Amino acid sequence: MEIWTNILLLMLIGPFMAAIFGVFGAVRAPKKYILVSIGGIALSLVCSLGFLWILGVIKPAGLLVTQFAWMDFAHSSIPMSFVVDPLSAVMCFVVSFVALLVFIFSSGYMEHDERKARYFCFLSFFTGAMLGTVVSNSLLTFLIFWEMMGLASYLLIGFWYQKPSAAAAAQKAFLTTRIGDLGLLAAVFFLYNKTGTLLFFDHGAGLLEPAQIALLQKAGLWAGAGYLFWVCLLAFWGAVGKSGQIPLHVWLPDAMEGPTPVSALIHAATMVAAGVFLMCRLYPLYESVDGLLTLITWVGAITAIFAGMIAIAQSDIKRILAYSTVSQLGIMFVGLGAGGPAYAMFHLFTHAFFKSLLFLGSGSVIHACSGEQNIYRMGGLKAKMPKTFLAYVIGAAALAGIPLLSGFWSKDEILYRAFEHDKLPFLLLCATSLLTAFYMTRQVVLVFFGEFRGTKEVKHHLHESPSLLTTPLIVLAVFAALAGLIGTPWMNLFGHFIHAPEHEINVPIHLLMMLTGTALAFGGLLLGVKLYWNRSVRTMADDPLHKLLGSFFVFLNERCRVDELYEATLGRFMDVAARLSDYFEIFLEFVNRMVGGLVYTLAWVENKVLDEWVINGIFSAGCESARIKGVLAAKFQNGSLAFYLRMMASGALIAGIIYWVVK
Amino acid sequence: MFFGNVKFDSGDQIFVWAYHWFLSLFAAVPWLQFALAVLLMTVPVLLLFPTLMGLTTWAERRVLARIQNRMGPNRVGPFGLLQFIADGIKMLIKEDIIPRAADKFLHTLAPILIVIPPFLVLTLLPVGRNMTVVVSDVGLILFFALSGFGTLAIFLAGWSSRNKFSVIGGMRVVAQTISYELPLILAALSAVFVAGSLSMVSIVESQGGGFLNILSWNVWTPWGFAGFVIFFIAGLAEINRCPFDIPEAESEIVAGHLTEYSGFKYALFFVAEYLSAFAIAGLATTLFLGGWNGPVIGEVQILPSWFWFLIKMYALVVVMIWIRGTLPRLRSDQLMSLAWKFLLPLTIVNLIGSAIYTLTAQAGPWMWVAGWLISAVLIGTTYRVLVQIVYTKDAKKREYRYA
Amino acid sequence: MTLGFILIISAALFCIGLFGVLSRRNMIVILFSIELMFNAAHLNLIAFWRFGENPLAISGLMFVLFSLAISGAEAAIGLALILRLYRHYKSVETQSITELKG
Amino acid sequence: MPELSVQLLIFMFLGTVVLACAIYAVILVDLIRAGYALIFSLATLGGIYIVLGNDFLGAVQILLYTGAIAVLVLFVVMLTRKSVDGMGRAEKKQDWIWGGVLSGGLFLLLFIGINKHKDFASGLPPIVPQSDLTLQAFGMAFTEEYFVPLQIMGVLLTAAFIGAALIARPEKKGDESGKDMGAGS
Repeated sequence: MEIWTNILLLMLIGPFMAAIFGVFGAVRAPKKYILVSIGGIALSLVCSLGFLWILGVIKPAGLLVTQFAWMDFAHSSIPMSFVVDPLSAVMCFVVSFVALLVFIFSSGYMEHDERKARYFCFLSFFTGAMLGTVVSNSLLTFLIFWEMMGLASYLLIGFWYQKPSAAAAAQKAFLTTRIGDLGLLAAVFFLYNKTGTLLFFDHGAGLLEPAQIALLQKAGLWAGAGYLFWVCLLAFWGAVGKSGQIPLHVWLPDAMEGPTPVSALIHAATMVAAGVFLMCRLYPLYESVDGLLTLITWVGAITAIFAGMIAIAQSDIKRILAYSTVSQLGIMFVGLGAGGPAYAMFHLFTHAFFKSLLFLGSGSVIHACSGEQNIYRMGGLKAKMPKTFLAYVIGAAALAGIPLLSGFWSKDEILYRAFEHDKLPFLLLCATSLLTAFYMTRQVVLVFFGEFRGTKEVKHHLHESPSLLTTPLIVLAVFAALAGLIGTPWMNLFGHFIHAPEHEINVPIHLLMMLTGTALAFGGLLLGVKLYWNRSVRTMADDPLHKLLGSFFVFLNERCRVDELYEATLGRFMDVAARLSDYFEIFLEFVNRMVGGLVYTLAWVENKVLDEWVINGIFSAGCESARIKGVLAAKFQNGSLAFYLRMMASGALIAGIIYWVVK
Repeated sequence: MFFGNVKFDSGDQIFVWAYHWFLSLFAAVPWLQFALAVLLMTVPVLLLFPTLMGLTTWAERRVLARIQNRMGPNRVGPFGLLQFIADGIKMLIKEDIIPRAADKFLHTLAPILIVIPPFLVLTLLPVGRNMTVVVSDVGLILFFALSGFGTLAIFLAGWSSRNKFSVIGGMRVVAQTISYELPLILAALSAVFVAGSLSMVSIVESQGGGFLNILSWNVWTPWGFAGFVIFFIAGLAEINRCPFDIPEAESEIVAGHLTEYSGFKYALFFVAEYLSAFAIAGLATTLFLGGWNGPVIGEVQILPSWFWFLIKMYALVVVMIWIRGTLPRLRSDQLMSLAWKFLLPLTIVNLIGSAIYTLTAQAGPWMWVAGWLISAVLIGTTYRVLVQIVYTKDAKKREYRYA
Repeated sequence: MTLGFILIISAALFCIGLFGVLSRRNMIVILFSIELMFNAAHLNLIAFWRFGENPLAISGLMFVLFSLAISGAEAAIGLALILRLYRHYKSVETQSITELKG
Repeated sequence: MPELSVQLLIFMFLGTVVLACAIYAVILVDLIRAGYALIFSLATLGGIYIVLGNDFLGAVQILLYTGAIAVLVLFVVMLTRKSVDGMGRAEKKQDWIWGGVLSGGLFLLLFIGINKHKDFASGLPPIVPQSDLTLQAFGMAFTEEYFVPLQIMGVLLTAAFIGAALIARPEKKGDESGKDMGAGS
């Protein structure tokens, strides 16, 4: 076993052991336990740095694969396998780095919560699962860790389960992502059915290697498209669910019911990006199918503009960020569809820093405002919390794409690729950039400038957060500002690191595109400043945008009524389906009953008995207790077990007789 | 020759060759031979064990009397040896009372049902070399399966009497059996691991050889010793012997399921109880004490194999009597906690220990020593830890609420 | 002894079980009857194994073993449910539990 | 005239006991008696398995039904006895007729079918299964081919028994929410 395998196991063991410690008796000493869990994550971070070093210096663009025997059956076996390539190494670093900072932040943020041991246990569990997902070399292990992430997300969204909204949000998140996971599961089955392996890389026999892809491409047509097309579509459906793309984006904004650091780690930086990661991982498959990448681009672009539009009309500080996350994930999908893994991963990389920074910053703000989340009731916090303000502004600027900050570089690349690929998604992305800059300006202005608009009590308590909360913010701010420099068009270290050498990538320095990006960012900024500067916006009616857009603003504020739409369509559909099956059942019962009557007539030939029993036996006997209703149907569903059983047995008997007669 | 190829060795095979010789006389009439074979198989079982049982009642009374500084029965026959015949006659001529409220059919059925399983079970035991009535490859499972009937019969006796004490006794029997069947079977499984067979004959044969034909007995290994003790304790509970005679605790519920029984039916319950004691003692002998393996010097077996089996079995029965004279009865909850908290974990660890031992024993002498030590340490530590966990809390303070 | 003979016994056992399910109203007896039907199926499988060519082809017997485990679980769950229902309705008759009527 | 072997005699005896006890199990009013009849019937069925040459399954059958299921049945009957004692016979005449006609019809169908089928008239095959080899085959199957199903079965049983224990647990005093459901009918 090579040394890197040990490093890998160490990286996984850190958080998982912390989670296991949390299960057994961490409640007794929560403070010590928090240190233990932070130590576990730090271990993971060190290991992931080790991987970056191995892949960057010792063995550039290498592919490290290890394999353990796992399930051996009589005729086949499923190994447990892990892979470390540049893709997963970068992702490991992002996950463990952000997780470490979030853990430190949480230790301050959750200090007064009674159940903080449980919180850290869940969070460690999540981090372990996420790292496992990233380094999986088998779709089965990938799926297992993927589901574990889903579970952790469910547990953490519903962490404050005493709030009904949190419990509902947790259920919504779990069920919605399940709808997506079903697609991924089906994709796994289909892939295994055709290839007999679930490994990504397996010395030329893995799913992502040319031999199997060629096999899959030859696998025949179904409903007008290739086998591979359907498989990839199913897997994309899984990614759509996890990454909150249209139409499964509804869970992500609701997931903000969880503690804010959780939103920062899981619902902004890492887990929701796992869908993008899955697409990047399976990119060789997608590359070899016609049309799917275009579909991904379109889904991403539509999600980006759609979520961006909703974000401008929200009043909850975290909800704005949540829709911004959905929007940015859409941009990542555009990058993947139009360019390739390097672009999507680069935006994922930078986004992880500035979005977790923004979430943690909003957590700090909420902490200071005694739990208030409505931006209409904030304002003027700049003076009270300077460190948070500084970090937040850097994060917002990075997200808005202000030049030289990290978001600018990554978004610029994607804009360029989209422009090359297709014009309409490009225009949508431009509009999204404008909106992004606009809503971030709106938020920063409403939260940090002007005068405070909340209650006096809250104002009295306003304070800068303790250093335990601000230190992670500052570290993240540094990264949010500078992380983009490793992927500038002049020196694209990141792109070269991610891509295999044969895929030489080359983003030409396209000044016009950069100027477009800059213009959009500053345009949004100026628009925001013009509308909101020195305005006292206390309610939604006061909002200048409301005056500008009228009822459309309300529509956006109500999140385009997607939930209501689902309620009205899917919910209604379920009702109708239930009713239809009800009728069908009644019909079946009726047939059964008639057949049962037939048996009776055969059995009781005497006339008198026949009369008595046809009337008594078929229509009312056996269900005396049933209330006689006017509706015929009610008589068939009389709730009497004996009656149902008799009908079943008569049916079986009739079937047997028919079988004999026909034979 | 008479003996054919059967080796004559200190009367070891005397019954076997007698059986074959007798049957060979009727070789011309197959059906008669078959019927005689069935008779020759069953009649000894039906004679030997009830006789032993009668002697045991005498022995139990004498031994208990010695323990309690009394004389015990000493009038009928030499040393009172014929006491059990007098008792039997007394039981037979006593009035048979059936309570008016009782379910008469079931009340009569119960004592009949209860004597059947012990007899069936005894036929499965290898009494001597080539002396097993029913040779089955799944003898051990059959043993436990058939002995399960006894519990049902006792429950039936308790329920059909329509007496509060009887019903409570019946319920207690069921609860007790469920708790103790698990450690019993798991302890027996450790011997199955090593022999690699569920057949009792194979288990006994796997314990042959070694120094003096003694040192290969399972009881000399750590897991075997622990398994033997656990098996014996669980067996005591299984057959409701002291100190686990909670179902018929005289001081609490008169006589439990026996309350409404008298005369010969009552005697049948006693027959069943003693026969089950023999069965459990015999099974413990088979599984852990080497069965019919006895000391061999050179080529000569000192005493016949069946004799060794009976001696070991009877020694265990005497230990049961001894325990009865020494230990007080447990409370119901103590019994449960002993079974579930103490014996069950210990048997599971014991099973692991025997697995380790079995794997290492195949790998060579040094590995064998290592396996021996590992399983000893494993089981010993578990025992110590369990004692610490389960019994230190009780030892501190006791409150007698109803004392 | 022919295969048909055993199959007829098994069919009779099954039909006795069916009779119990259809005609008794006591849920405990219905559970008994279901056990009988289960065991009729087991008897069938074992008979086919015995009359098959290869005694070492034990797929059918594995069915029996797994089915035994399932029927054990089913009995446990079923009896627990009956106990629960009895606590609710103070009755174990099927006729007294008709909540599902339309 | 069929050959009357000892085996057939034993088989017929056991079969009669099985069927008779089964009939008792479904028609007796007294549930304790019915339960005992069921247990005898199924344990005797284990005897039939042994006669058919499968000692292992026979022993398992007896162990399962006299050990585990018997205790469950008896306890549940005892615990629900209040209703059983005062009940008498709840079944009406038409219940018996329904059951009799349907199950009788099915039996007739099966009887004719089995008798018609040529393959089912064959006698016992010459190869007598050796129970030790069968047992070995079981062991191999459990550790290799059926390993995963066995594990799944273990999980299932654990879940089922924990579930059963949870369901059967007495309701807490405060938990009266389900009480008025029974009044509906």
